[in-house]
Amino acid sequence: GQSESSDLPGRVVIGYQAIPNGQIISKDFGWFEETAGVPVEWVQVNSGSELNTGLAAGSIDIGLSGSSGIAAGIANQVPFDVIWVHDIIGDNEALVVKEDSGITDIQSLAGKKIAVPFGATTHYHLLAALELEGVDPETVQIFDMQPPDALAAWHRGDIDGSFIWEPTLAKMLESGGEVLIYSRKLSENGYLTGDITVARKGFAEKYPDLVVKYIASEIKAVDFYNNDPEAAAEAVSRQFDIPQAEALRQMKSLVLLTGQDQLTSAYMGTSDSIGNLASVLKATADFLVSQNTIKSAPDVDVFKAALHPEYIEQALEQ
Amino acid sequence: MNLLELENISVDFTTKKGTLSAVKDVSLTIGKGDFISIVGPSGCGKSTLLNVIGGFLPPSGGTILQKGKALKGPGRERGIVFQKPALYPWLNVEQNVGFGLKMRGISKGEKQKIVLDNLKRVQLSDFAHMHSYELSGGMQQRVAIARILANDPEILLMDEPFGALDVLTREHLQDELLKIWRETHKTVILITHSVEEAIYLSTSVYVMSELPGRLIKKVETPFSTEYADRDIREVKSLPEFVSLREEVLSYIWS
Amino acid sequence: MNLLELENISVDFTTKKGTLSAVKDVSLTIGKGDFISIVGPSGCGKSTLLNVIGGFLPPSGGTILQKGKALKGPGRERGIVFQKPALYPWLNVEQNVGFGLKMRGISKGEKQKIVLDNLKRVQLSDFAHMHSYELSGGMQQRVAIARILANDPEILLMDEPFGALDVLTREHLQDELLKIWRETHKTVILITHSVEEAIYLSTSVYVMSELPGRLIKKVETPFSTEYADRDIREVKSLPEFVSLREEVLSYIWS
Amino acid sequence: MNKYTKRKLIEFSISTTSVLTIFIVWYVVAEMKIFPEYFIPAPASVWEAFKEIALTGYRGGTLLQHLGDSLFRVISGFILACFIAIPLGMFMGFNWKIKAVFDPIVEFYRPLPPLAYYTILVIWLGIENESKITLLFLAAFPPLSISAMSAVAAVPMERIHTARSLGAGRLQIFTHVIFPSCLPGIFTGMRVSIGFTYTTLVSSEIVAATSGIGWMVLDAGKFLRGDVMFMGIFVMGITGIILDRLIRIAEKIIIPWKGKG
Amino acid sequence: MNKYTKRKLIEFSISTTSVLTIFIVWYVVAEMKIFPEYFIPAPASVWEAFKEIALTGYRGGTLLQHLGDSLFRVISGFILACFIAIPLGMFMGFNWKIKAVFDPIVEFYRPLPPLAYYTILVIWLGIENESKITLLFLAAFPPLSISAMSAVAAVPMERIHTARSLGAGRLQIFTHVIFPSCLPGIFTGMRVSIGFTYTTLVSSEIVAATSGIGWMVLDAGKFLRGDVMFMGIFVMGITGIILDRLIRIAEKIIIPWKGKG
Ligand SMILES: Nc1ncnc2c1ncn2[C@@H]1O[C@H](COP(=O)(O)OP(=O)(O)OP(=O)(O)O)[C@@H](O)[C@H]1O
Ligand SMILES: Nc1ncnc2c1ncn2[C@@H]1O[C@H](COP(=O)(O)OP(=O)(O)OP(=O)(O)O)[C@@H](O)[C@H]1O
Ligand SMILES: [Mg+2]
Ligand SMILES: [Mg+2]
Repeated sequence: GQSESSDLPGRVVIGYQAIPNGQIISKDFGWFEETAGVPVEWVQVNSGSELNTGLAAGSIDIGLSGSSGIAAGIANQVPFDVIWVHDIIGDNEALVVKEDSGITDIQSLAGKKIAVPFGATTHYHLLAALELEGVDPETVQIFDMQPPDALAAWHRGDIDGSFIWEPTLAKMLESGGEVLIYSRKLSENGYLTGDITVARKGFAEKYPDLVVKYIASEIKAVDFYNNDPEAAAEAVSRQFDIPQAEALRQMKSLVLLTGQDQLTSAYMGTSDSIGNLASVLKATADFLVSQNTIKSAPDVDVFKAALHPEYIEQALEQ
Repeated sequence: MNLLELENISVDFTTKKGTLSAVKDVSLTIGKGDFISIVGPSGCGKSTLLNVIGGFLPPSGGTILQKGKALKGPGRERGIVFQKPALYPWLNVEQNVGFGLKMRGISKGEKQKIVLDNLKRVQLSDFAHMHSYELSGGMQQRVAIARILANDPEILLMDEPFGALDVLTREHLQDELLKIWRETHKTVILITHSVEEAIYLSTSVYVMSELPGRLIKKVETPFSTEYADRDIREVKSLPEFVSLREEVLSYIWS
Repeated sequence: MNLLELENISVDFTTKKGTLSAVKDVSLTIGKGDFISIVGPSGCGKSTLLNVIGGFLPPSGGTILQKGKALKGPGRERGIVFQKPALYPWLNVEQNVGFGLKMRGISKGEKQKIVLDNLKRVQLSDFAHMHSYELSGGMQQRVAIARILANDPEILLMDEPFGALDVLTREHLQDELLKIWRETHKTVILITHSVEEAIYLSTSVYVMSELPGRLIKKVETPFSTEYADRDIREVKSLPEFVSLREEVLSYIWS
Repeated sequence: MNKYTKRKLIEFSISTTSVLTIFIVWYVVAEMKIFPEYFIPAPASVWEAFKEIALTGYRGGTLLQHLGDSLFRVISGFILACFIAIPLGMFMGFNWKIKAVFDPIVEFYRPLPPLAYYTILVIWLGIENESKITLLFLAAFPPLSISAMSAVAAVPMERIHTARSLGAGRLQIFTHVIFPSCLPGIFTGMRVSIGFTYTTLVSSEIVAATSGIGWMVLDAGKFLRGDVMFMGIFVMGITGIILDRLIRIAEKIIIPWKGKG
Repeated sequence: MNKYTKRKLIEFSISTTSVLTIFIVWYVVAEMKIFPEYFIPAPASVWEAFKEIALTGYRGGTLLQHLGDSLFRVISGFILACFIAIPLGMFMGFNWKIKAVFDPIVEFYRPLPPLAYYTILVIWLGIENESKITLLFLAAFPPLSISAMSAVAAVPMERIHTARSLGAGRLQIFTHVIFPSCLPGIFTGMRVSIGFTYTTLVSSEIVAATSGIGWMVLDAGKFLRGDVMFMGIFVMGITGIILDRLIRIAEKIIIPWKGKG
């Protein structure tokens, strides 16, 4: 509920996910609250589609999702602006297979059972890995499973592997698993995945200042992490009720980008020259179309138009 | 104008084995203040006929007029005591008796008075606060009677109301009914298996045939009007009473 | 050894308004082949007493022995006709009557024969395939009677079994009951509101007092045994019959 | 035209109007484009999706295959539950000792969300149909056992007393008196249960399914395919109605005496 | 000690034994460590989690706060449904025209999984309690309306006839005869409904919640905190039992005449 009359909304609703990145650090310290001047409410979202729904309903103002969800959102004209890249997925997502499954490389996945949460970044990466190696996805038995269920199936031996994230990834590795490929490797090959923050169009147009302030708090969080990872992990461990060492381990597997990093051509780019992220998202969307999961993907210009590095630029100026 | 006019009323039921004709070509005219009784063999269609008059069962054939107009559905002016008393288990005796009064929005004080009067009438004053499922069969029947009497309808339709009562209670209620009838000039249609009761109470007794039920005989009886000052036992042992009873019984037995 | 011995049986009910003593200090000895009737005012505890003998209601006080052993719960040897016939709506008339036989695993052919015999006995042969909810009140009562008779119990407990029947059917069933009793030497306990019926059928009539119910009088009657060759109407109009009836009535009225 | 068919006709036209109204509201809302197309797709695109999926299928299965897989799961779970929950519920109503054993267990798991304990089922039963059917079985169970138990408590005592005096044993009373007396309540429970089971279908197809109408809806949801979602929801709604009607028809045939006891 | 208390005692000890057996099986399975600790945690660690979360809370709320939030949602949805579904169901049983209007709608949405249409609710009602309570309301609705409708069909005709001949109008018959006659069926429906509503809680707390016991269980699942999950499941199970008991007690008090009609 934003009041139309004043210059400030009644409150700001921020969607977060259970990912140990800068957002959680800033949430823990209340940095956005300090500057926002309005009440801030944090809600947890679990998937890209949930975030898209919340945005379309007008009940989430700023929120984060994996890049597949964002690509699907842009393709479906969900009214949002891309404002920030939280992290690039590195070693926190990987394709794990059982040591005794006989799988040695991507090629030998044919005929095996692999679990992956459909629609998630790992789903995209699994299909990308298959494509990269020229394996027909039809030959692999791909199951739709959320991480806990995948882990359960793993223990029973119902599946041979899973493209999954932390903390499930670690648990699988502990119990007879080995990594076939990390997401980092696929990102390097052009199949970039990451967690991306968007702002609802209506919100961003009306309260650009708040968006800038939010970005500022994110920038502060990344800097804080880079300066003092231990303290940052401490904050995350408070938020997620997990041990500090575990938080640190998970954070290290992510690639957190500073404000300046984001403005490079590899990612957001600048408002004059939009970065490569647009093409990455376009490629993701095209890929989803080819998998018949979304109907169609628009032109790359639409993706470019969705990227708004100007907020980062303004935040850095301050 | 007659109060109720039944013309060629027939009732058919559809059962698995085809149509069962329960009431056939019954014509009957009932004037205001009449007290008629219907006797007949078990399963001959008496309750069915009463249900038609009550407005619960549309007849398969024939017409039925009330005060000259086609009778449509049940109404408060026709109070009915069913063969099986359908008391409301969630109400106690007092509340069951006061049900109709409550529905009609009678004030609490007046309702209380009427209820107590009628409970006294059926000799259940001591059981006002009991629940229907805590009553004996005869007591339940009496509550059903009190419930209708309390509602003071113009026409009383009663289906074997005293069937489950002992001699003493039965005689008491017969007299109460007569008293009410005489005082208020209600119209009563009574179904009974006791020929004695029929003769003692009514102005005319109808004998119904076996299935399909028709009215095969009408007998006028003078006792309810002309012997009003006499005691019930005295009347019932009068030779003219006994001979009328024998007469009616002979129609049934024939 | 006596078939049934009741000693100081009392039954109390707990109601909202405290304890209600329904049966008090009833002692009664019933020998094999006895036919006893119980008469008494409505709500005096007759059905309650029958429920105790039936084994459905443990008495609050006193002991009850069957063939010298403490009576425990209901049993097939004590067939009971309840005041309200509890027919099974999912069964048709025939199946209702054959219920006990089916439970006892009687062969189909034999069952069929017994059922038809008993339907004939209660004059419902034509209604074998109807459902209980398609029957009149009196017909339902007759099905309940046929159901128990078909089951051929040693002791018959009957609670106003003929209450909803017309004179003719009633007399027919009275005679049928007498015939069965004479032929099979069953023991019968009958609750009735008809003093005439009680005297005509039983070997002894017990008069029960008002609440709390006690047995206040026992009257031996000779008609069921000594007048077996006479017609029912003849017996009922014998002067000795009429005078015995008046005697029992006088106990009730006193 | 007799009274009965006339009434049926009126009934039908009222129901049709009521359904049509909803369609029109939907059409108007979709036309107004207040919400993006993938949340409230136009009727026409839902119809397109239906045609497409009915003919060419969705991700490796035709609509009929998906529906068939789901119905198999739902009906297996439901029938299994009927065979176990109804007798058990009746036993619980009949004998307080049996009730004391099972009541705490059923009462405990009953309010638990399938989503919360599904993982544990997967651990035991794997990712195939076994765990899915078990989940649906568990969903179908409580409405059946509760209705059966309550129905037993409402059986008029006289029916049981009569049976006992006719020489019926405890088991016979159970099967020949209590069971038929409970049928009206049991049928109500079955109607509630089948609906409940159907709503649990999606939860059961959350894990490791690549077929099933519930999975299709979920999967379409993940990729913002509103048309497919709506289509799937329609198919679920209509098959749900059909299942319910089947039970209602069975009820009419089996207990024509309902309310006439 | 009278017969009644004696029976209660036996009942209690049987139930306790039954529950204890399950605990022992759990303990043994956990001890055997067939499954990793995060799937089947030991009773002791669940107890630890309980103590910890009861005292220090889980992600920003104490156990009581989470439970309170959830109960508020469940009870609001349920009570709202009672007030609407029970009268509506009765009207539907009473008047076939009303039934013709609403039956297709209720029957249609009834088998739909909350997970499938929750998105649409969020679009309309946002991510706050409104959409959550509406979802729970929709879950609570069908068992109530179906039970009420079936109960009306089972009311003995004589009761209605008697009332009419006593001068009761249609509305009066409805409130004074049909309604009380239906109470036993309605209570059964309420018991089924509250359980069902509770199982839907997790679905309702899947979207954008940061509090609630259902959310806690889900969230713990993400972090593979089996101890917290089990603890949450226990709390849900036990509060579910309590809600059900409350309805049972109300039933005992309100309709002591059940089965005695
Ligand atoms: N709903 C019904 N369906 C089919 N047949 C019915 C129905 N109701 C009554 N009948 C039949 O109609 C006939 C007349 O029944 P009714 O109840 O009128 O008899 P009655 O004269 O009142 O008998 P009783 O003195 O035993 O009460 C019976 O043969 C009965 O079987
Ligand atoms: N379940 C019960 N709870 C409380 N009181 C009861 C219960 N059953 C019967 N009573 C009371 O016990 C007394 C005797 O009832 P009972 O049914 O034995 O009478 P009855 O002699 O059979 O009468 P009737 O001739 O009217 O059938 C009545 O006053 C009745 O109110
Ligand atoms: Mg009758
Ligand atoms: Mg009695």
